Amino acid sequence: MLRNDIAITPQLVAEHGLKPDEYERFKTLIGREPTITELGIVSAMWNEHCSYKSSRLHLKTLPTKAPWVIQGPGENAGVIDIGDGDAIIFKMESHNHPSFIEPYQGAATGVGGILRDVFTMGARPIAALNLLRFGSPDHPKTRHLVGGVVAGIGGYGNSFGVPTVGGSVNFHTRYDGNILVNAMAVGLARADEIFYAKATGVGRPIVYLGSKTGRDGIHGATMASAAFEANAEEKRPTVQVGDPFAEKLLLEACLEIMAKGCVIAIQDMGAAGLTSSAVEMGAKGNLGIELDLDKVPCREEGMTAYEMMLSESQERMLMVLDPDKEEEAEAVFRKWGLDFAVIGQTTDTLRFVVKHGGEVLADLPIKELGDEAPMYNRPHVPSPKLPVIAAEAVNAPIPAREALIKLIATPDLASKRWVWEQYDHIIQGNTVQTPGGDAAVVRIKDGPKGIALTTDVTQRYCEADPVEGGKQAVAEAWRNITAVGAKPLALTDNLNFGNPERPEYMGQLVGAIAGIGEACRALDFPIVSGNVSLYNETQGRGILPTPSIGGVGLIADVTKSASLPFKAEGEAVLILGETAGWLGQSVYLRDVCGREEGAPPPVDLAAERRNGDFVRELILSGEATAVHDLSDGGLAVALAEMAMASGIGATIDALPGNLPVHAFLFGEDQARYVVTVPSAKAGEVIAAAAKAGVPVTRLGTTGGDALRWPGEAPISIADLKGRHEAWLPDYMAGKV
Amino acid sequence: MKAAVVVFPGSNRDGDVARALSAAGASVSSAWHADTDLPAGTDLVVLPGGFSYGDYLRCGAIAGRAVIMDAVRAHAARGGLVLGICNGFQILCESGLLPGVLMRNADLHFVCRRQHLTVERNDTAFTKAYRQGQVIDVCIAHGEGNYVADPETLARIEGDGRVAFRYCDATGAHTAEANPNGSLNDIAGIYSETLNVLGMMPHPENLIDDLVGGTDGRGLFAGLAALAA
Amino acid sequence: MKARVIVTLKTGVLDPQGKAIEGALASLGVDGIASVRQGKVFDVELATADNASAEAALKQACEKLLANTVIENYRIETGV
Amino acid sequence: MKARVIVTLKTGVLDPQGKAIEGALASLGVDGIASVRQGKVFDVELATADNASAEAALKQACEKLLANTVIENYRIETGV
Ligand SMILES: Nc1ncnc2c1ncn2[C@@H]1O[C@H](COP(=O)(O)OP(=O)(O)O)[C@@H](O)[C@H]1O
Ligand SMILES: [Mg+2]
Repeated sequence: MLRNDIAITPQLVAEHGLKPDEYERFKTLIGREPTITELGIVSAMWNEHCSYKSSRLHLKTLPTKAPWVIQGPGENAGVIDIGDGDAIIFKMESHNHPSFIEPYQGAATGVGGILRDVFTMGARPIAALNLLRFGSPDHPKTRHLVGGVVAGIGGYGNSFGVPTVGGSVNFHTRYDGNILVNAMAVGLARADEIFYAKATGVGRPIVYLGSKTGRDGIHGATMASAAFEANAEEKRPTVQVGDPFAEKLLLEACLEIMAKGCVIAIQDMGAAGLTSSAVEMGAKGNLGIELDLDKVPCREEGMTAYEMMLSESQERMLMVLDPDKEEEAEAVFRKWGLDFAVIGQTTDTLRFVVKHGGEVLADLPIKELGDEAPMYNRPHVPSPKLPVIAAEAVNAPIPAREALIKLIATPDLASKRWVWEQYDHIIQGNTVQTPGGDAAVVRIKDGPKGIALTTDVTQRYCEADPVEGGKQAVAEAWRNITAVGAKPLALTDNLNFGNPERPEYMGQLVGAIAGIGEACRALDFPIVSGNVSLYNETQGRGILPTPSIGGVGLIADVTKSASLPFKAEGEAVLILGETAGWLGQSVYLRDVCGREEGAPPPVDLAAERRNGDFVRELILSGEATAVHDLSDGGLAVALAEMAMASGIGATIDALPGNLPVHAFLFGEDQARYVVTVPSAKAGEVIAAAAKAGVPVTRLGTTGGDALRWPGEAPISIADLKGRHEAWLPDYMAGKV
Repeated sequence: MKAAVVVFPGSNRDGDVARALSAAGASVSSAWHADTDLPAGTDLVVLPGGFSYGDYLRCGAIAGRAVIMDAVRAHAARGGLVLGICNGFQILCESGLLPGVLMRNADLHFVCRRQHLTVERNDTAFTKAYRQGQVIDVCIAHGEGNYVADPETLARIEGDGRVAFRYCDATGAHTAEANPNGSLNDIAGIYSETLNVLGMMPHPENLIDDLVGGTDGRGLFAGLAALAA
Repeated sequence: MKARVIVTLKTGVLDPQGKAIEGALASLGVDGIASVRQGKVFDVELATADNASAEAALKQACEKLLANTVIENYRIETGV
Repeated sequence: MKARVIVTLKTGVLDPQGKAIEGALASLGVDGIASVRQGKVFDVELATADNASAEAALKQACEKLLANTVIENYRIETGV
C-alpha cells in the first residue's frame, strides 16, 4: 500500500481539473485512493490537452492516409515521403494561453516545443512557420502582445538556427482576451532513419537528457485547457522560460547519437513533461516503466515527486538507449555540455512506478493512463445557417479605388513585413521564396527539389459556417501551395476553439472537422499531425473558431516555382476560376461597409482541384510568369499585391456588365487565381483552360506605375505600397 | 586554400559558410571551441554566424574567451587570415582581435533583410574579386550589429582605411535610412591593422546562389579560395 | 535627481544567461563562484527633485516597461 | 556568501537600449524621466565566506568576462 500523506479532497480533485466522475473512474481503475503524486499524474494525462477527450471521437473521421504518408497522427509529428529516400516531418502546435500571460516566453517556448517534436523523430528542422491571431488593434493589450510574441518567436528560432519562412497574422476583437499563437516546424530526415517513441526491451536504461528540471509551468498543461478567468494574470509564476541555446545543443547531441545508433526510443518532454513522455514510451511499447526521481537533474532544491512529474521545464528529452552504447551516448551529451542521467528502466510489469527518497509514490497501470482516458461525445449543435447576401444587396459606400486604398492598409491586409523581418528567414541558404508570397519555397539540400509551405485559416468564414470555413481553410492552403507550382502533399492542423462543454462551440468544432475532412478527401491532402486547443475564451465568450491549417507541398524543381510579383510590362493578366461577386463575410463587407454578415463563400472542391491542377501545369510548363491565388480582398487586392511586389502596374480593360463593380473587384469567390503570361501566349493558354473546363478571362495587361480600371482614376502603386507597408510599423510605434 | 570553420556551442551558420567555401573551391575542415590547435595547414580561420553560448551576457563574449581563441590569435599574429561573420565579428571584437563593440540595433529589433553594401577597398585578401566602391546586394540577420567605437579608435580605423564595407542604398548612397542598425559611419565590417582579419555583420555566405537571392556574396569566397596556400 | 532601478528574475525562474556565465567562469578558471543570476539595472535621471514623485514615476516605469512583472521583481533606489 | 556585481556603460558610450526606453516611456505617458542608461547586475553566490577572497574572485570574473572594459565599468558589492 502506498503512503498517502495528503488527503484527496473533492476540492483538490477539482483543482486538478478532474470532474467527480472522472476521478471515480480513476479510483475504480486503480482500486484505491490515489496519492497526491498519482493525482498529479492522472490530471496531466486526462486533461483536454493530453487526452483529447472532447475531440478524439471526431478527429478519428479525418483522412490520414496516402501512399506518401509514412507516419500519420499519433507520434510526435507526421512524416511524409518526398522521394529519393527523403522524408519531411512536420507538425503545428498552439501556445495560446502561455503567450497571453507572457508573450515573449510563451511564444518562444511554443516554438521550442514544436521544434523538439520534429527533431525528436530524427529530423533536422529546415523551416518554421506560425499563425497568429491577436485582439483588436484598439485593445490596450494588443500592441504589447504583438511585440512580445513576434520577438519571442524570432528570439527562439533565430538563435536555434531555423529559418522562419511564413505565417499569418490577423486581428479581431474576439481574440482580445485570448490570442492564438500556433507554431509549425518542418524537418528533413532520411525515410529509413526515423525515430519513434515506442520503447522496446525489458530492463533497458531510461535516460534523461537536456536541461535541468525546475518548477516551471507546473500545471502548465492543465492551464492550457482551463478557461481563462479575469484573474488569469495571477497565475503567473508558472511561466516557462525558453533557452534556445540549450535546444540547439540538444538538437546536435540528439542527431549525433541517433547517427551512432544509440537510440531505441525517444520522446521529448513537452506538456506534462516527464509524466506524459514516460507513460507514452512505455504504453506504446507494451512495457512498464520504473523511474527513480532521486536521479533527476534538478535546478532547484527540495523538489517533490509531484513537482518533478508535472514540471514543464523546457529543452528536455527522455530516451531508451541501447545499453551497449550508453557510454558513447553519454560522451556526446557531455561534449555538448548537457545533463545526462539514467533515471529508470523499462520493466515487464506494465506498471508506471515512480520512486523518490526510497519510497514508491506512484504505481499505476501504464496502458490505462492513456487508453482509459475519458472520451466524450459532447452535445453539439450546428451553427445556424446565415443568409446568402446577394452582390446587388450591398451598396458601395465609397468608390472602388478608395476602397482598395483603404483595404490595403487595414490590419488584416497590411504588409506583415514588420513581423517577418524580425525572423531570420534565410539561414541554411535554401529559402527560394521568402515570406511575402503565397507559400514559402524551401529547397531540399542542393536541390533541385523543394517543398512549399503555408499556414492558413479564415476564421470569419468558420464563425459564419464552420463546415464551409473548415473546407475553405484546407482549400486555401492547397491553393497557396499550388500557386507556387508545388503539389500539395499533406497537412497539419491546429484546431483552436472555445469551450467544448458548450454545445454551440462544440458544434463549431464538429462542423469544422467535417469540413476539413471533406476537403482533405477531395483534394488528396491527408492530415498527418495536429493539435487541439479548446477553452479559448474570455469570460464566457469563445474566440472565433480557428482551425489553422499548415500545408506542405512538393515541387520537383524549385527553379520552376512561380511567384506573385508581375515580371514584365505588356503581359496578359488572366483570371482563372469563376467570379460570382460573393461579398458575404468578405473583408470588403467588414472593413468598408462595417458589416460582418452573411454566409461565407461556398467552396466547390471539384472546381478547386480542376482549377488548381490546371494552374500548376501552367507553372511547370513555364508559361505562367506570375501567379497569385485570390483570397482576402478578392481580385483588386490580389492585383495590388502583385503590383506592389514588382513596382509594375496593370490595366483592367473592361468591367463585367452583369456585376456591381465592387462585387467584381472585392468578392471572395473561391478557387481563383490571377496568372500572367506573355501576351503572345494568351490565346493559347485561354484555349487550353477552356478545354480543361477552367473558367478563364483575360482581364487586361501589365504595365505602367498604376492600377487602372475603366471609370476611375489610376491608383499609384508607389502610393499603395507606402500605405500597405506603413500600417503595422506605425501601429507598433504607437502612431496609429 | 585550407579553411577551418570554428564551431562554438550555439554556432548556427557554420554549415552555411562551409558550403560557400566549398563551392568556391576551398578545402574546409572544422575546429571545435575546446580544441587548443587549429587543423594543420589552416590558411583561413572562419568564425561563423550564430548565437555562441546563446549570446548570453554579451554577444560573442563567452566565445571570445574560448580555448580555441588563443590559437586563432596566434594564427592572426602570424599573418594568417581570419574572417568573422556576424556572431564571428562580435567574437573578434570581444576577443580583442578587432577594436570596438557591436551593440543592440538602434531600434532594438532583430532584422533580417536584403542589404546593400559598398566595398570600400578591393586590395585585401577578402575583396579581390570586387571593384573598389562596388555596391553589392547581400543580406543581414542580426539583433546586435550596431558598431560602436570611441572617437579616437574610429578616427584611427577610418584614417587607416580599415573600413571594409559600409551599409548603403541600392545606388550606393550612405544614408541614414540605409543603415539598418545605427552603426557609426555606416560601418558593416572592419579590418585589423594588418588587413588579415576581417569582421563583418552581413552574410555573404547566404548569397552564393541565383536561386536563393543572388550571388553577390560569392566574390568574397572566390577571392579567398583563389589565394595560393 | 538620479535614481537606480534594479530588475531581477523571480526565484525559481530559469536564467539561461546566468547558467551560461557560470559555465564560462568555471572554464576560465575563476574559482569559487557557486551560482550567478543576471538582472538589469537602469540608471535614471529624473526631472523632479521630489522623492515621492520620483518614486511614483519610477514605479509606473517599472510596471509598464522596465520589468516584466510576470517573471521579474524590481527595486527602486532613489537618492543614489 | 552572496555578492552583487553591477556593470554599467562608461560615460560617453552610446546606449541604444537606454535611448529606446526613454522614447517608450514617453509614449507610454510616464513623465518626468529625463534619461535612462541600462546596465547589468549579477547576483552571485560564492563558495567562500571570506570577504577578501570573494572580492578577488569577483574582480577576476569582471575583468575576464562580466564586463567589457572597453565600454563598461563594474562595481562589486560584497556582503549584500
Ligand atoms: N507571422 C508571420 N510570419 C512570417 N510570415 C508571415 C507572417 N504573417 C504573414 N506572413 C507572410 O506574409 C504573406 C502574406 O500573408 P497572407 O496574407 O496570410 O497570405 P495568403 O493570403 O497567401 O495566405 C505570406 O507570405 C506570409 O507567409
Ligand atoms: Mg495566397
